[in-house]
Amino acid sequence: MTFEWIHIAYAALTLFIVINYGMIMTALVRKIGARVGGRYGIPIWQNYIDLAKNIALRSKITHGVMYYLGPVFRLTGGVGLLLFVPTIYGSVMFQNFSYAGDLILALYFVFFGTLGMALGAGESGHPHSAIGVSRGLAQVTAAELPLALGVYAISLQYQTLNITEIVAAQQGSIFNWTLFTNPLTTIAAMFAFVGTMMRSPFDVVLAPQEIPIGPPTEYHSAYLALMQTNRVLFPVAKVVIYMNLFFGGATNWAEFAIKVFAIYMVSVLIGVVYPRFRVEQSIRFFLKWGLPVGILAILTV
Amino acid sequence: MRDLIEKLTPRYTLGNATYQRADLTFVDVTRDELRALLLELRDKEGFTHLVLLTAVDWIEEGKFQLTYMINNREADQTLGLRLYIDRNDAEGDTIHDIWPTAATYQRELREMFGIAFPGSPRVDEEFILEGWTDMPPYRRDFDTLAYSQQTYVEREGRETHDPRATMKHKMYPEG
Amino acid sequence: MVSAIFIIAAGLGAAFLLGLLKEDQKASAFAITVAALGFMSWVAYDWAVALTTGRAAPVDILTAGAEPPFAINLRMGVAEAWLATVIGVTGLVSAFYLRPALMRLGRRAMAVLLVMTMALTGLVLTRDIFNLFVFFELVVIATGGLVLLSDDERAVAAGFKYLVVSQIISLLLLIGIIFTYHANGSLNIDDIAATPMMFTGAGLAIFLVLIALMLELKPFPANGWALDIYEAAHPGFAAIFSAASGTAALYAADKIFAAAGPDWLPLATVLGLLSFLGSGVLALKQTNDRRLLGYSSIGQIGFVLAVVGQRDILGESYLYIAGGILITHAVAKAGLYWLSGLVKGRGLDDWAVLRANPLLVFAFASFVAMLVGLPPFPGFYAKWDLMHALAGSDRLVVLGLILLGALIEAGYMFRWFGYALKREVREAFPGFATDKTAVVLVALAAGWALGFVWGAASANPNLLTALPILFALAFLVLEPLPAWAKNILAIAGLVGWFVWRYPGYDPLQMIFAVVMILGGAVILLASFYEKGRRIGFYPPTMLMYAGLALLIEAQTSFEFFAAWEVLTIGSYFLILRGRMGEPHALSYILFSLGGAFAILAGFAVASMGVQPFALDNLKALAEAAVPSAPWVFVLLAVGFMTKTASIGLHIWLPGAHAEAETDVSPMVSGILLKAGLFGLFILLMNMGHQHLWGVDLTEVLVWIGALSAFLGALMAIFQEDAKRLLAYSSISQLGYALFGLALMNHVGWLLAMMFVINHYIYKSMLFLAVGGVYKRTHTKLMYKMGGLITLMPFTFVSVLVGIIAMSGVPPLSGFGGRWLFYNAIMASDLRLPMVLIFMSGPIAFLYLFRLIHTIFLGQLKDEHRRLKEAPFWLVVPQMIFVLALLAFAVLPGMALQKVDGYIGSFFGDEPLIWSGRAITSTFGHWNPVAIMGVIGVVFVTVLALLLWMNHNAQKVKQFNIVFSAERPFKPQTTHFAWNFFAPYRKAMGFLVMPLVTTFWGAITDSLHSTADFTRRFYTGNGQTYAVQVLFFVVATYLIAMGGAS
Amino acid sequence: MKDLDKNFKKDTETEFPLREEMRPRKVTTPDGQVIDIDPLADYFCQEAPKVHRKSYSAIVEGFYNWARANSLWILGFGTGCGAIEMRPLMTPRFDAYRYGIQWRPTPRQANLLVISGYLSVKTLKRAIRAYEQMPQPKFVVGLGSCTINGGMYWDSYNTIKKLDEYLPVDLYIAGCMPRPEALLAGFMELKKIIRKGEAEGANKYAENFDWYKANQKSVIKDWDMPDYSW
Repeated sequence: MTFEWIHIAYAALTLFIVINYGMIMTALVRKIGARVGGRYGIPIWQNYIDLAKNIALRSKITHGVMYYLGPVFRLTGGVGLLLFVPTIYGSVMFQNFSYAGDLILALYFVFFGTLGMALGAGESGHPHSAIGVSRGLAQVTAAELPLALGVYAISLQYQTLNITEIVAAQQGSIFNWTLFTNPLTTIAAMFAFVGTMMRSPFDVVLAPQEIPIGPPTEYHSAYLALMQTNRVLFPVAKVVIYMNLFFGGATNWAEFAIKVFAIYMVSVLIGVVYPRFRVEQSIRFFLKWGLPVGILAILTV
Repeated sequence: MRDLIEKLTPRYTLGNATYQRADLTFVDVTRDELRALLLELRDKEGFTHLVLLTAVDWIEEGKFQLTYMINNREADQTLGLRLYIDRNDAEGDTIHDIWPTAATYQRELREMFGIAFPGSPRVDEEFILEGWTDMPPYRRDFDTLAYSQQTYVEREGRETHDPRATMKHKMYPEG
Repeated sequence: MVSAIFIIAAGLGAAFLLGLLKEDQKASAFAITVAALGFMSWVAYDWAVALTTGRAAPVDILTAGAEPPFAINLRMGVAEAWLATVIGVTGLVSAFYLRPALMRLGRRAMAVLLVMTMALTGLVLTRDIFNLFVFFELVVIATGGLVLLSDDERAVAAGFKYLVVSQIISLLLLIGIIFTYHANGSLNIDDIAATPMMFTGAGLAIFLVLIALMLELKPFPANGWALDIYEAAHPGFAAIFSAASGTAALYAADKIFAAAGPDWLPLATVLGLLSFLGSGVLALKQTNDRRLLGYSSIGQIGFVLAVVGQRDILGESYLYIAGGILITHAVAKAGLYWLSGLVKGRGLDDWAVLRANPLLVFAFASFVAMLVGLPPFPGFYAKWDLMHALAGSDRLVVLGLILLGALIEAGYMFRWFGYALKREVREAFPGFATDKTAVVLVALAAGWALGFVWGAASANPNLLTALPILFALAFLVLEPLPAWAKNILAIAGLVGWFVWRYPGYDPLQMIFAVVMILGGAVILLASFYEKGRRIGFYPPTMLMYAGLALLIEAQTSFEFFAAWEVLTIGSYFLILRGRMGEPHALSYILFSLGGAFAILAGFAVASMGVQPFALDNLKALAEAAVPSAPWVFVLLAVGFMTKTASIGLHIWLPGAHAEAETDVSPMVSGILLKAGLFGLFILLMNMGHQHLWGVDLTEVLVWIGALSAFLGALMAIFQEDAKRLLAYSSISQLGYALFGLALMNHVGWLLAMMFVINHYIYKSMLFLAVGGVYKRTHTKLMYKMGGLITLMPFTFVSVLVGIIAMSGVPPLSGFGGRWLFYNAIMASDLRLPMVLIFMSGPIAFLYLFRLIHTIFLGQLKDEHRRLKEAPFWLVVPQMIFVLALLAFAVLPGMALQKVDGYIGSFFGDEPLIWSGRAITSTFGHWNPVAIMGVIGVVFVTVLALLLWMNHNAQKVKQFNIVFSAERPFKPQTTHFAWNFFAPYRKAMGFLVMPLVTTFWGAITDSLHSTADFTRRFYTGNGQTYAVQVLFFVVATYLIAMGGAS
Repeated sequence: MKDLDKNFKKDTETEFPLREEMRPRKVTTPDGQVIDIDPLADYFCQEAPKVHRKSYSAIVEGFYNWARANSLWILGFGTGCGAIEMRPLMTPRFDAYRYGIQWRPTPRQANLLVISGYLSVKTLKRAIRAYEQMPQPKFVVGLGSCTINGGMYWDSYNTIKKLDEYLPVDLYIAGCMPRPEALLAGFMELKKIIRKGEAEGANKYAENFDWYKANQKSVIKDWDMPDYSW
């Protein structure tokens, strides 16, 4: 595939759909959580209001260039991640820019936003930001490990790194999904999924009362708006990868919506049940449980 | 408890013993014997715990009363040692080496009563008050109302009622 | 041609003449002495040249007009002539050196010196064992006399002990001679040779003669008496004692060994090796310079004795090898003793005064290099040939022990040199005596001249005619120039060499040449920063580059090894220049030499003694499945991996890289490490998969690579020192490269190639950046910095680009490496080692973030508020690197496509398809331009959006943070930096316990304690020494005879 | 009733010395140069707060105000005992979230500062900092009688008695303590004020900055921070 101008419009459309979907879905998830707790919960459009409110703030500060660029890196990371992965299988419109790279690109581009955000938070000079970054990075190194092994295992399984081809191989029947053809790998990858969704028990990075929400402590106004946008976009983009790799991908937007929601709920469900780990505990957890499953996965493929 | 006081009396100048409750006793001590007494009570008599160290301003007598309240956990006995020091030259002896927690009490006394404890750790640093320049506020010659009125702006129209009269009026309007 | 008998006659005659002079005619006496010595030297030299060039044939000089065995005969052959020259010249130069002492003691002392020289020459020339005994007695007496020249009061005692022991030896010799005569009927050596004596019967006779002569060589451990002489005697005499006496005695022993027949050679081998290793170990503990030199002398003589033991396999090259080592030793040791006379203190670190004269430092360095057997000195060529001969005859144990001994010797010599260069000068320095300095320089010149001669005589290329080396040596002469001028020359030289040579390179060589030669030139740009003359920087630097340049072009194993040694020496001196570089430079040189010796052994075994051995022949070796092939593989791989600092062999690296100077760190990290990779490329390219005990060795390498990558990264995240962090990161990065290489598939190699380029760029850049920061802040501890981003924006940019590239985050070039990595492992059957690599990737992210955060972000400190950007010349190369990284990120094909094809020619496959700017592999695809485009557009759009919304943001300062409603009051306590990854330490810290360091530490400790234990035998008591000698003789006899029966 | 000592005069003479870490000092740089550091000027932004105009378009401003009203982010900063009455708001019984009310841990992301009860001088200092660090527009709600007139701390030597002297208060909620229902009602009232565009406390603060500062400094004797904490 080569570049055509219309791709930009297609990409913008994908982005538009996914952002709105993410806004609604994350609000819905919070609402579900509230209902389970016996509360009414936030209005379903609360995310939009918060976004508008943050953009509407009048006074802003900046700590310097990297501080300013941090959220830009962050959102670029989210948008890029979405655009480097085909969203809807079989649709020409929603292949995005997946011809730029394969699975490996997606895997490593995840760090783009993290790095930028960490740098921005660092320049704010706030020790809590640095502590949050230190925790986040330390935890993610261990959490991503099972995913790396899982990705390796399924690339071996399908003998390709091309996401579209991996999705294609899972079509036909629900039992063609990697979830069923290679359950170990899926379990390994889901360790990483749960570990990187910033939900309990792996959310000590944010620790609101201890290190006021960690890295973004100093961010506000439009900076925060960009990060909020990313916060609804990025998990969806990440879920899309998992969906494509392990759950048969999506052939239309309805399937997309259902699958993304279902996968997202995995981390939510675990999050409401388990209390928070300290960083070294979660590192040990991933090394003790995630890593062996991952190793089994690559050995049994 | 009486036994203890009687046992100590020949060797220490103890006065004015008050047997408040079965498990609570107060007794006056002298400054030069305080340390030896505390050590003996801690090491021989099992009063291992310093409950509190506080002061009372006997402004009329020109004295501060330091109360060292110590506790024997096994015997469930509390003993309060009262020590009177001169109010004008208020200075106590630090006992932070006997109970490290005493340092905190002594810091508080230094700040709130202006009682000096030379040698106590960090005793001259600010403790609770920040930027305080007036006289120590727990001294009885410090009038908090007057200070408050002279310092803080009040809202117009604030009324003050005598609680007793007000409640009586509210609950029994007929009288 | 003057007959050789006149050497003896002149010595005797002049000594006699001196007796006729009046006591106060000291000047004339000295003149006569010098004239006689000069005459003796000239005659010997004349003969030597004539015999070597073939103008004259060896002659036997008959005395008393009768044929042997009825009369004594002297022989003048090539060996005799050269040795006599050495002895004569040593005597002559020593006379000048000893002038004050000789003038003080008068004509008798001069006569003794003459007799000494004459007798030593006689020892060399004579072919009669009784005559040998006579000369030997003369030497003993003369020695006893000359020892007294010293001012040291211990000298008398030492001389007396020497006489006591010598008489025992004489007695043994005499008895041996009597027995021999009884058994053989002749005292002529040639007659004895004609009727070889077996161990039976007459064996005892020849044993006694041999053991007596070997005792005269002061073998370990029966040598306490000699050490006292070395320590107490006047250095001028100690030089004679070590250089001339040792040489003569050794030749005498050699004559008898030649006569006794090959059955006796193992005795020489065993005793020689014992001496070499034993005195090496003991020397480790010495704190007195002369005693250390004494041990070294004994060790070296032992080494030559061991070579004598190999004369049966050395054939024609025997003289070249043994002579090379012997002469190098004589020159170096004489030079060192003379140097010691210039130094007042006797401690090893007292030699720091030498720094007052760079020429003397150069001399010291040259002498040390000669002793250790480094190029371009004769010892190097000799060792090379010796090892090949040993390998050719399967004497691998001897080979290993000799290399081990050489390594130990390198250990204490280089440690000493490090002291001299880095320790404080303790006392005011009065200046060096000119005449003594001149004498040292004569030895220096002689050493280099011999290096040239041996190189020319070698079957292999003469290193001193190699253009890059000459270019590097030229900088010695150019030292008086200012640094910038030398720098321009150096850069021009590098670029010029590259331009001249590159048309002949294949793509692999091309990549390495670009990195090493052009890359070196770019890094040298940073050196413009240095002011003044920067003495001692350019010669080693250029020597290192010369080694690298030659390494790339090496065709034969000799060229390769010589280049390897040259770059090792150069880089050693470079690393030693660092402020705290002394211990690290020592561990660097020891590991490097250990590695180099492994390579030497590997090549020697591979060639099976046949020279020249082309590197391509390794392939033939592998294809023929020779049993030794896996061992060659192991030896070479270990050698190369010491340079790449793979885990287990890595402990030299962090210190060496971290303590080096600002512009040296990128050289040794970005460039030097690649030499190891180049070697591994050559090795794997030629030998491929090798199996040992059923294990595929490349798989072992994969594991080592993976472990290095993982543990290196893990250790890096716990460093507080920025340069150490980068150094550990190098271990990790080269682990990746090793991993890629050892995967033995096309993409894996391409991955390694990519790492060669990438690691050079970003590591050089980061080292320069951190170096620039160090220049400004004067600290390398990261937690002491912080908030430098606004003050050093350019440096920040280069670190930022560097860490993005290094962590593999798209769109920069590091991602290409990761992409290739996945494609490479997909094509491999190995799975488990990948786990380690997967772990090390994100961990790298940790330490890189720490690097940029704690230095540039966070809180600026009081004392740094007025810092300026790093010096211009440090920033220039960094900006070049930034551009190169960006270019390489967008257009990786420019560098890699050719190499890809070249690697394809080895594997015969084409896994990558390069279409336009996109690359497609069997498994996936990668389009750098598209990636860059998408990211760029999104980034700019989002940024524009943010600017539109937040353009009016108020710029605030560093304490305007929401500090839980408190007010920060101290940048130090507000900067979160120290122990940055504390949770990681809690979870994974057990993995970075210094196991390897402990292991190597235990080895050196045990060597030292052995030395301590052995030292107890050296009581300083004459009787003990005498008894030791007797014990030694009896023990040797029992073992030797027992072994024979 | 308490007797008032007519003779008591507060000490107005003694100045509290500037804390050591805030005093100008001399520092030696790594190059050996000696430089002056003025912590207040070097480490803190010295700008005064600005008055921010409303949007040019009334419709946009109306939309913004609607968003602000429906996205009230409260700074989780309990200044006094009233903080305990805030907790039930998060529980199923009162569930403030359904009104778009949330708690944020950092002032940078909060719009609403609830002074929950008595404010000692020491806490006032922190409250001022927290308030100033919040981005505009920002709202202050005083909770309970202590913030209104001192309440039971009317004679305390260390507690302010009239919050609006020191911070621009948009709304008081009376009571000691006001129950969560009262809080909710108060927040609903605040929303109305915001919707009407009358909650311009931040601009008022900027306009009367000197007056507020004078009041603040009259009770905080150890003023050792910049005038406006950005």
